[in-house]
Amino acid sequence: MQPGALSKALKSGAIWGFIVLELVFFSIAGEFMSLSDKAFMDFENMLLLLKQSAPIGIIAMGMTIVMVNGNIDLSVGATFAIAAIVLLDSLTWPIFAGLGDWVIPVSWLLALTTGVVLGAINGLIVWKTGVDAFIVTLGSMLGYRGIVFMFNGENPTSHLNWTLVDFAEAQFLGLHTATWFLLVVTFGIWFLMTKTVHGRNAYAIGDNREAAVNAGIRVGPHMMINFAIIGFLAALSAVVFYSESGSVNPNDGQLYELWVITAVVLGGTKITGGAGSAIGTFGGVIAIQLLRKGLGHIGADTSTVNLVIGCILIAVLFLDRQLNVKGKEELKI
Amino acid sequence: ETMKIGITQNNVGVDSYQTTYEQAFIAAAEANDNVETVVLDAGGDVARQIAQVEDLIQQEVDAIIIWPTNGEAVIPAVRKAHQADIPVIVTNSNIAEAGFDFVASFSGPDNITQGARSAEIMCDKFKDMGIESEAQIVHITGQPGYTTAIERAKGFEDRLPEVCPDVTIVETQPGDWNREKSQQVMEAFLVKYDDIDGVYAGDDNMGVGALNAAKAAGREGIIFVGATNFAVGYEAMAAGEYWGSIYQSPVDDAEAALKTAIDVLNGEEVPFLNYFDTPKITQDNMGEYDKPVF
Amino acid sequence: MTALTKSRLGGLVAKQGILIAFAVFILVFTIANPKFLTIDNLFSVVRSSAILGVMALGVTFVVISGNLDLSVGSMMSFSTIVVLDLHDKIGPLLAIPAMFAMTLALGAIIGFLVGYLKLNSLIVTLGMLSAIHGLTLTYSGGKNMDIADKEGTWFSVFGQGSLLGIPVPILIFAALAALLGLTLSKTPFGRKVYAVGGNGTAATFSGIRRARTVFNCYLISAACVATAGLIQASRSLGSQNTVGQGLELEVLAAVILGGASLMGGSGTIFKTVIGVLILGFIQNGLLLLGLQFYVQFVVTWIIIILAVWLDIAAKRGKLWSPIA
Amino acid sequence: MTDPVLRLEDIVKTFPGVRALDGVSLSVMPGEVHALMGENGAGKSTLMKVLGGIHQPDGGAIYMGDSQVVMSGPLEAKAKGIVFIHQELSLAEELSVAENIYLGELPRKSFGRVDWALLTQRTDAILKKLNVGFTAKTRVGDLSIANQQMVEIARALTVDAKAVIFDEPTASLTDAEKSVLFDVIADLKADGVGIIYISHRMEEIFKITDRISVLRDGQYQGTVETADSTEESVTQMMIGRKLDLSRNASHHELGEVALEVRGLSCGKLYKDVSFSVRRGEVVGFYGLVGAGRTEIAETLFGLRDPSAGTILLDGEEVRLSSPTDAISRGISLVPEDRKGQGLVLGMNCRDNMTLPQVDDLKAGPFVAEGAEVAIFDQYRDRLDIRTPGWKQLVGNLSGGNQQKIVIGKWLSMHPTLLIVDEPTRGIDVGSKSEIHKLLRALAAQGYAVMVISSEMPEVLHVSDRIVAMYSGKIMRTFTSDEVTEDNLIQAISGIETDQAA
Ligand SMILES: Nc1ncnc2c1ncn2[C@@H]1O[C@H](COP(=O)(O)OP(=O)(O)OP(=O)(O)O)[C@@H](O)[C@H]1O
Ligand SMILES: Nc1ncnc2c1ncn2[C@@H]1O[C@H](COP(=O)(O)OP(=O)(O)OP(=O)(O)O)[C@@H](O)[C@H]1O
Ligand SMILES: [Mg+2]
Ligand SMILES: [Mg+2]
Repeated sequence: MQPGALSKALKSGAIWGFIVLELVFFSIAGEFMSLSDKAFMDFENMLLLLKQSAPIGIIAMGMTIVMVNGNIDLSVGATFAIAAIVLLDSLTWPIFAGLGDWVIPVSWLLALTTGVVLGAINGLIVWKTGVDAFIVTLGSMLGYRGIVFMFNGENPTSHLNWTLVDFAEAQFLGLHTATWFLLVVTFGIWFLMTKTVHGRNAYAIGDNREAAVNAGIRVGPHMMINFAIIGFLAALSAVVFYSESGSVNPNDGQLYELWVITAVVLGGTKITGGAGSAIGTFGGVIAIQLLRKGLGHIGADTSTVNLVIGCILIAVLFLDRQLNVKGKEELKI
Repeated sequence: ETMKIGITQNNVGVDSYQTTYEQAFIAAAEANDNVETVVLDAGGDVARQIAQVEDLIQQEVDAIIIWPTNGEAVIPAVRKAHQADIPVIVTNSNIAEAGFDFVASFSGPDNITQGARSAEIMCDKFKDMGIESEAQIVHITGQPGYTTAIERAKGFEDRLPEVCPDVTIVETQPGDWNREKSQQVMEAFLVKYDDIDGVYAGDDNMGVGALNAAKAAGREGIIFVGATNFAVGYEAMAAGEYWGSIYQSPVDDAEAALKTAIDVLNGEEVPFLNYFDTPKITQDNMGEYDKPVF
Repeated sequence: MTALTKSRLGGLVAKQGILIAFAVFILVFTIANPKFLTIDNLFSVVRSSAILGVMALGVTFVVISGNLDLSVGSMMSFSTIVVLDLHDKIGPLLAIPAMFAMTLALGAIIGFLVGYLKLNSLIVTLGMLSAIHGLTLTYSGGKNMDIADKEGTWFSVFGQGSLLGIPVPILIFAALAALLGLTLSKTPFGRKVYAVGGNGTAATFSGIRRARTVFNCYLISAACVATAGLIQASRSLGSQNTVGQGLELEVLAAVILGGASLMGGSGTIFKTVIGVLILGFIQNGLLLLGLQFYVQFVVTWIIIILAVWLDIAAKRGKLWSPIA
Repeated sequence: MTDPVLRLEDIVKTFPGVRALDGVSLSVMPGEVHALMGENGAGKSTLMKVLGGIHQPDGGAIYMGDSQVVMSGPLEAKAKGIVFIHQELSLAEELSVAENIYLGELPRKSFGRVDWALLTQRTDAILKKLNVGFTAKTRVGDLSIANQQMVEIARALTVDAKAVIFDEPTASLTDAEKSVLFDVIADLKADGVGIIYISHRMEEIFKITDRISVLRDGQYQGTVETADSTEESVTQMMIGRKLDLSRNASHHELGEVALEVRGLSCGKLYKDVSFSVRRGEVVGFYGLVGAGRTEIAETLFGLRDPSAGTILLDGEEVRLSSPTDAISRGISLVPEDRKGQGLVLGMNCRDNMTLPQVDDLKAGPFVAEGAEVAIFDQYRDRLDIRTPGWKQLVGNLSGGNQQKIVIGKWLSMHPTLLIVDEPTRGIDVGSKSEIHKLLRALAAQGYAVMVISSEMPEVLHVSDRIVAMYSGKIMRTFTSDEVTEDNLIQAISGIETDQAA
């Protein structure tokens, strides 16, 4: 067991408490307000919940390690869109025509590589120029989006491959393909961050960059790897999602960065770095998806949804803080 | 037995057309005792829209109305609804042909025709003014990547050379459906081009933004043509500053979608492509139309 | 050249790296299109940057105090819609103070949550972004808001008027920049903002009321947003619900482009103004070049990173970062 | 004769406006403890940072064995067997003790996994040697500053070092931990490691070092054998003059009781504490780490709510709800942690110094900068703060000079009750005696002064009365006549068996 596991579990406790609260609320409210005869906590519905959490959730795992590292990546939405375009476009490239359905893994690989490269570019700029990651990725959020539009103008890029769709819609042991990916990625990032030297160094760098430098950790390459990881995961998210939907609009993935960051912070990661966990992020992602789903379930209209989501974000934060106060003895700062 | 109808809209709140659409839809549904609705908004996010379709299937609604965020990406989701024997009605902008098999009907405006009609309005006016041989226009499009924006631009750009071959479009830039952005774009155009005879904007919000820029710069005699006649556009027309637009009511749009869904559920025969008419409106004939409510 | 003047020059480059970046690309744009450097165009850019600029002034306080404000865009939509609606209902004279009061109330809520309850400002303001958007939609019923009598109102003066040939939005921006610049650099309050952002604990140990300082920063931010909303409403005398959407990131980009650190404790109003102008001129310059919008995206990316890079490279005296 | 493990030759290093090192040479023999001394800001830390690869020198060379080496970065220095224990804590608070000790070189298993078992085992071995009360898994952020310092020190034991640099390791240690440290140094020495030891505490220097090198204003003053020198001679090398170390025998009249504390408790931090401080009196607080002295100070400064008891200022019962409150009642606190609590590192010297009174220094609506500069100049001269000017960022000052800024900040408030918590941590001998004199002088002017210190000589030197604390309780209060080193130690150590539990 890694150090401080108990205190970490307690600190990310708020999000789980909140998830329970959401489930209870929407189940009860759903009885009165929903059209549907089906309960909110229907098993199928919960399976869907997991599946629908995947696009944001997979990226959020990458954001967790980047934020623990003391950085941020605002360009994930654009990376997501580029990877999707590469995936769908390359399915139709003449050079792959002879491959038959074997083009699918090739296209996947291409898309994932693109994600890694885009992420690594961000990381390289952060490393070499020393410009804050916020600015670098705010810039590439725009720049990468420009690249998206270069592919196909304003038009969507589409290629519906039913083999791919069937794979993406398949269920294995009851769970959807997307869910499996989400779970595997969550486990992978959890493993990376708690068990490996790379992960522990990520905490050290985010916590005290100077100390990490003094201790001889190669901070620059380390951060670049993490940016490559989030690029990879943004692309993986695109691969999983667009295999099913088969068409990408140049605007897709917009605002994903905000949702992803929200999920990560709700899950207990510090925006200043040094603390956070994949499990907490998983909770944050589920909480957001539950909220969206639940509000739809009880039939709230758009302005209400906006209002409620906003207030609830703040409420979770408040709850979290209340759970974490150490009591009266605390220093009042 | 009440009908449960679910709708997933594109991006409510992005402009007043969509918001008015949502309200008109809710109002129309409430006026009908046989109908109950679940109103969802995808916020422009295709993933969220697909999730919403899945949720509606899971909730076992009787029919699903979808205003696609992406006419192709939603096809697999629509297929799922189809497989679950839930009829799907597409509203406002159509889905791609590959999905037609899974859809009961489409109801909405024809954006390509709208663009073409705007070109005709513009051309006719130039002919009146006698400048059809040398007129230069600038084009302000909607948010890049939106089907409506793409289709209107396409309709306009294809039709204009047919009716007015000598009119040139000197530059096209997006105004993002946003009056302010459009005003900035127009300000730059005015600095850059000394001779601008016409402006075509993808909707009246942007058209009025461009108009504001021209007024502030003291440039007169520019012909402004838009689409989706908003109240601001209508007023500017009444003031003689804005030439014409396309009359398109979100209320009609919403009511048509609901009616189509009800018809389908009642087993009535509906045409597959159910366009509602969107006529030209200019300073000349505006008296025939009420001021838009949005 | 003596070593002394050389080092002084070096010092200047180090201090004003961003200013030099600014000058360089003004030069480039002017060569590319001579119309770029005309009075008309300059006025037009500064005038349309004024709205973003006024908001950036307020956000500068928030950022220096070590927090973020992502709600300014949707709050600006709110104040624009409200003042337009009230204009016809109670007249501009009452509408303006009423709108300011409502916007300040929103600012106070955020200030309370972040300052006194010490909640994470990123999430609080992200939440408020959404909540205020919902509020605006509810308030307006989702409809565009337009003043009925556009010709007959003096309300247009804030956005469209001019004084001595200078557009009023520019005057408002300049006056506010001067006022807030002095507040930040010269007054005790400004000093406290830096201290709280630089090291909140040490500030508390020095008897500074941290919560109150943060609260006041959000009030200032809200007041700036209200002013921006006023200019916006007055400029077009009508508005969409989404008029400010997405501006929060542009505003933040301007502030950070100006050299404020997201960690808090550093930045100045002067530099924010430069940041705002850089953004405004980039947008305008690229439009004048007539590049495709997506090429503009890419070029903007490159310029932003180059500008910030130059700025910090000048400060550290080395081009490449010393990070191993 | 053996070769030196390490030789620095003619090192030059300048910062904007400061020539921090001006041709410094130094050599360290295997098995030697080499002291590096000098006033605050003399350039000791800078020299070590050059050696540790953190700064690149502008001139000069570093030799290890026969060959010249270039320390391009900390990684390089570490690879060459140089371990650097920093003056300022350099720890990741969220991580465990073990991870911090092995920061940058966590043991690996397959798939890049951390070998937790090996890590814990190694760490436990080190911690056992250090005889500390925490475990490998404790979060570093939960440790006291002294214990965090011990974690830093533990790093010296992780590798086969050729040379170990200790930059003021004892500044926040108490005697018990100090003696552990000295054992560690003795072990390293026996293994033939070269040790550079920086400290301002003379008694340590003479106890453990073999040779002493002295810097003054970035210039090398020479190296002497410890055995051949005296405190006076070294001090003279450091400051260029003789130092008067005698206590100001200012036996002035004591005034009214300024502060009285009755039965004050704060949860488990301290219980039922009563004492009083009169105007003109210096009361020393002495105890082990965790005795609760800092918490009492924080309570008196409005930073903690007491759970019971009363505080009286000038005979009037008060509730102190915030530092603002406390300051307005004439209380000043020089906090224990200068970086975290005392200073805004990114702010300049002047602004830091006047921060608590910025509201009172006004010319119209603006801060009266002239008055601020005057205050800064006054305390710079009085405390001998070495900085190129008030515009220098505090973060760029040497550790000792930073501490002086904090002291100046609170002295300039002219408090009625001045509380100083470890006031001379990291301060050189010359300035230290100045500060002691200053504290006595303030008392003579009628201030009430509370001095919290873990240095017995300091407490004995400045106090009129000494409060001895143990584990949140006051064990005994001594007057200066009755106190001896022995009875003081006895009072603060409570009952031995308690600690074992
Ligand atoms: N990064 C820096 N930028 C500018 N000046 C610096 C920097 N680091 C150190 N200095 C200056 O160099 C001089 C030497 O500082 P250094 O930290 O080496 O002193 P020191 O001998 O370790 O003092 P102390 O005993 O107080 O720790 C000081 O005047 C200090 O202000
Ligand atoms: N061995 C320890 N391990 C972990 N925490 C400790 C330990 N000893 C003390 N602490 C905590 O560290 C803090 C330091 O105690 P405190 O500051 O009261 O001591 P002090 O008497 O002021 O001593 P000093 O000023 O010498 O550090 C206390 O909050 C205490 O709970
Ligand atoms: Mg030092
Ligand atoms: Mg203490």
